[in-house]
Amino acid sequence: MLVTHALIYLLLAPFIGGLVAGIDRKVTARMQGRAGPPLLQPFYDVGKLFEKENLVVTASQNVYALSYLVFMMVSGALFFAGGDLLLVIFAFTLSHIFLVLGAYASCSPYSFIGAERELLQIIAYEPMIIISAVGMYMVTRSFFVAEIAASSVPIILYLPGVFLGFLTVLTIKLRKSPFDLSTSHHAHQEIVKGVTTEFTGSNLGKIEIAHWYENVFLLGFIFLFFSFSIPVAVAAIIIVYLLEILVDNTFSRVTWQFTLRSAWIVAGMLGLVNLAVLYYLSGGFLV
Amino acid sequence: MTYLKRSPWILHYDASSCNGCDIEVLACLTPLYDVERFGIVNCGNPKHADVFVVTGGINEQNKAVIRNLYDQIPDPKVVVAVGICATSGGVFRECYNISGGIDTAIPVDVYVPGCAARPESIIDGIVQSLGILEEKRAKMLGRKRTKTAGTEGR
Amino acid sequence: MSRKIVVPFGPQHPVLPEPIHLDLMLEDERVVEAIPSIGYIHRGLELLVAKREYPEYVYIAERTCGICSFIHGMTYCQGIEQIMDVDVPPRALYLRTIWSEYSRLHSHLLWLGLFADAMGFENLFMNAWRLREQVLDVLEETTGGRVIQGSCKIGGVRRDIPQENLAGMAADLSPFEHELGELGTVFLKDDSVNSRLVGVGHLSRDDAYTLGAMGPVARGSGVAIDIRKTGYAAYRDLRFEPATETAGDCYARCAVRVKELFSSVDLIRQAIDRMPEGEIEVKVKGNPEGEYFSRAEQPRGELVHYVKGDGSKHLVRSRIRTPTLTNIPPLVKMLQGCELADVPIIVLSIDPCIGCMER
Amino acid sequence: MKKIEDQVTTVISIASLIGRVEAFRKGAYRLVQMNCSKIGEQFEINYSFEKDYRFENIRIIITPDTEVPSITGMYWGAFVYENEMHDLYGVQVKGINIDFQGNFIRTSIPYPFRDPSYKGEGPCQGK
Repeated sequence: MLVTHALIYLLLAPFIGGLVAGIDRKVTARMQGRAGPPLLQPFYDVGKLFEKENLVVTASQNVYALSYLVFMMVSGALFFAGGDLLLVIFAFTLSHIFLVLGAYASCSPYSFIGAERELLQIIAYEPMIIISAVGMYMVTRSFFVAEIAASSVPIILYLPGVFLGFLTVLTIKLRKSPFDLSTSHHAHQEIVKGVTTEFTGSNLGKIEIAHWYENVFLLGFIFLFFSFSIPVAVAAIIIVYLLEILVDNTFSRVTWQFTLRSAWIVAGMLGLVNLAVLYYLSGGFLV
Repeated sequence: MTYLKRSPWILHYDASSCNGCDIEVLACLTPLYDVERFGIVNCGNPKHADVFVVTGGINEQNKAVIRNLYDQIPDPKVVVAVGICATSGGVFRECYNISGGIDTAIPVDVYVPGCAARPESIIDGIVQSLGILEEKRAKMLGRKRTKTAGTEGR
Repeated sequence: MSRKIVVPFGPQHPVLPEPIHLDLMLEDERVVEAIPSIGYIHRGLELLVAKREYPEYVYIAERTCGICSFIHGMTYCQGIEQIMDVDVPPRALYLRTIWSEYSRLHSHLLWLGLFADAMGFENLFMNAWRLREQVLDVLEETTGGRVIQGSCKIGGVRRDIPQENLAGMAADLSPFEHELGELGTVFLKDDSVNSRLVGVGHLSRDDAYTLGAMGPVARGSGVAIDIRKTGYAAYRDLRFEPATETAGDCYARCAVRVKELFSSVDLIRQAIDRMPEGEIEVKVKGNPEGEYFSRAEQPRGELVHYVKGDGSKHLVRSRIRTPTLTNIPPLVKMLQGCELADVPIIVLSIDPCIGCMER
Repeated sequence: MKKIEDQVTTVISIASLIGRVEAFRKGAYRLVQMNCSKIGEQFEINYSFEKDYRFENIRIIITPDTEVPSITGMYWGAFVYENEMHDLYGVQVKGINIDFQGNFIRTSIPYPFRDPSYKGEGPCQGK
């Protein structure tokens, strides 16, 4: 049963992810007073990338791009198979490390700076994701996604602070303004395309697909907060994503110092305070 | 079915233009003209680009830059010369530092006339270049096929 | 991690459509030194005076820059007219003023868009350029050209704007001003924009003056120089005050430009109100003999066209000193010690126009 | 026609240049521009200053191989003009604060404005 979940994720996530990206671009264009691209544009883009020549600076770039994709798929599949949340987070981080290594391998100044910023971003969002996992453990007494999802407890009511903190780092993960530091889907960027600058053709296509897998995984993570009721969870996911698009369109990019600071302060204030309160309450309960 | 025609990403370079054509290229991206309707994105990175849009004439300094950028674009690729300066040097063709249109440095596929070229004609030029892009891809595939066929024969 | 790396900024860079090249010496992400080098779009067009007769050279002068082309053409014509003692009809002067101010609107909106883009605020970029199209529509309607107008000639202007169209233009200004207000508010009040601008790229009043900063760069540092105050074209009849700010950072320069948008709208209104009747050009006979430093206020600052004639059809020398050139030394000062992430913003805050600068 | 502004040009000797510029600097003038023109076989170099919209210009007339002292000691920002004069005309300027050694404006031929050359106008099509 759970293996089928993982298989369904592996098969469907690119389609859902691509569609979400298409809706994203369309909604963004409408917010900017434009007609915007066709809904299926992201698929055309990736299809095209696989039709293009694959230029690489070093052959190792191919390996890194593929590893990024594979580990992203593994972490998503583990997640949807109901695996251990900590292992999922580990695989998720590892996949980004491959992306960073790929960017370092190309020796170009822009991708070098992009890679450094990507690392800083990982440092910025990692605590919050772990806090989310710990919070879920505290509520459901389990690190296993299957058990968290099966629990009928409305997790969100116990973890409102953690949820808000997670939304903040979600902006980083979705590569949206104000935290689109290391690479961006928009054209203009202080460091050209950052980490993806030196990837071309099919490698870039793989990175794009990995990003779709990643987005579906992250939306799945939001689902966990609302797993007590599927309609509420779906509504929450849609609202959260639209909110992210709105934020993307109403903020300018910030500096990496600010990103690090705000991600940590938010994680510390909202996440840890939330956990402390929860610990106190549940401690009182249990004793 | 080919995706190339549906998702051309452009790289824009100002060779020695007066800015007139440059800002018209940028104006194409903005709400009134909105070329993202056709999937056209200004990507600003040669390694991701399919269509190389150049404005202004060639001079001795940017010849190398343009060749370099052109070489960095993965195949298949097309070059669109926007504006009369990019076509022939325009009013500046007699300047000592201008050696002529873009075709003196790299092969050009589509010429867009005008001083400054209007956004409508720039879009038209880019859309025309997509047909050429498609032909180039077919040729590239053909070459690959004959190559593999050749190895199998041996 | 305190390894020094040199990051080339440009010539092909997505933030700037034009090739400026800076070698940035970085320590981590802090800029230690910035060395500009130019020449990628140098054409040598000043030399064309020897190939083109002086009335034809207007076309070359206009094509120095595609953003402020009208003001370039006008400043050149003004120089020749001053040498030859041409009495330009007042209606032509007023029309020139109107077109100059529309050029300023279009240039400032263009800049605001690019500036927003440098901050990664794509939505604002789109909206600034959407507004800019309205200005371009007016320019196209009245001159026939969107960015290169070709409507100025020695002795006057080429086209008249009929009185009823002027009334229509004046009526359109109010809704336009309202939209400008909304756009300006975002630039001046939005927290995320402010966090990128306030205190970034500081230039003191003294530095601004002695390093030769002009236009919004100088006015943003509290130096109230505006060449329109010398009273060329119809500016001597119109009321306006140079917009100034005192902070000297990127925010101040941005605020100056936002204020100037409104002052331009006001100037256009005044010019339409006072538009005199009459001819729009006079015949110019003979050849220029003498020299003149013709100055005008471009959107970016003071523009100087130095023209010198020796009584023949061809000028001896035309020299174009553009505001960007004079704003380069202040830029070098501003860049020292800034963050890499702020470089595009600081470079853009002087509104560089490389096409003009290198000629 | 009404003159827009009075423009005074004083021709001075190269020896008194530094003194005059110093006086402008002390008088809180700003440097408007510097430019070089080739008139006959000689170079005219203009230094324009302004204070409160009063425009003043001083000029030195030199032979092409005369060495000109730099004024960057008084006006730091003058290096752009001095490098430009050097790159376009080949005027030797002594003691610039940021000397690009001829790499400020990269041109295809050295000192192009010294002996101007043009790409000949080819015959028009059909002619």
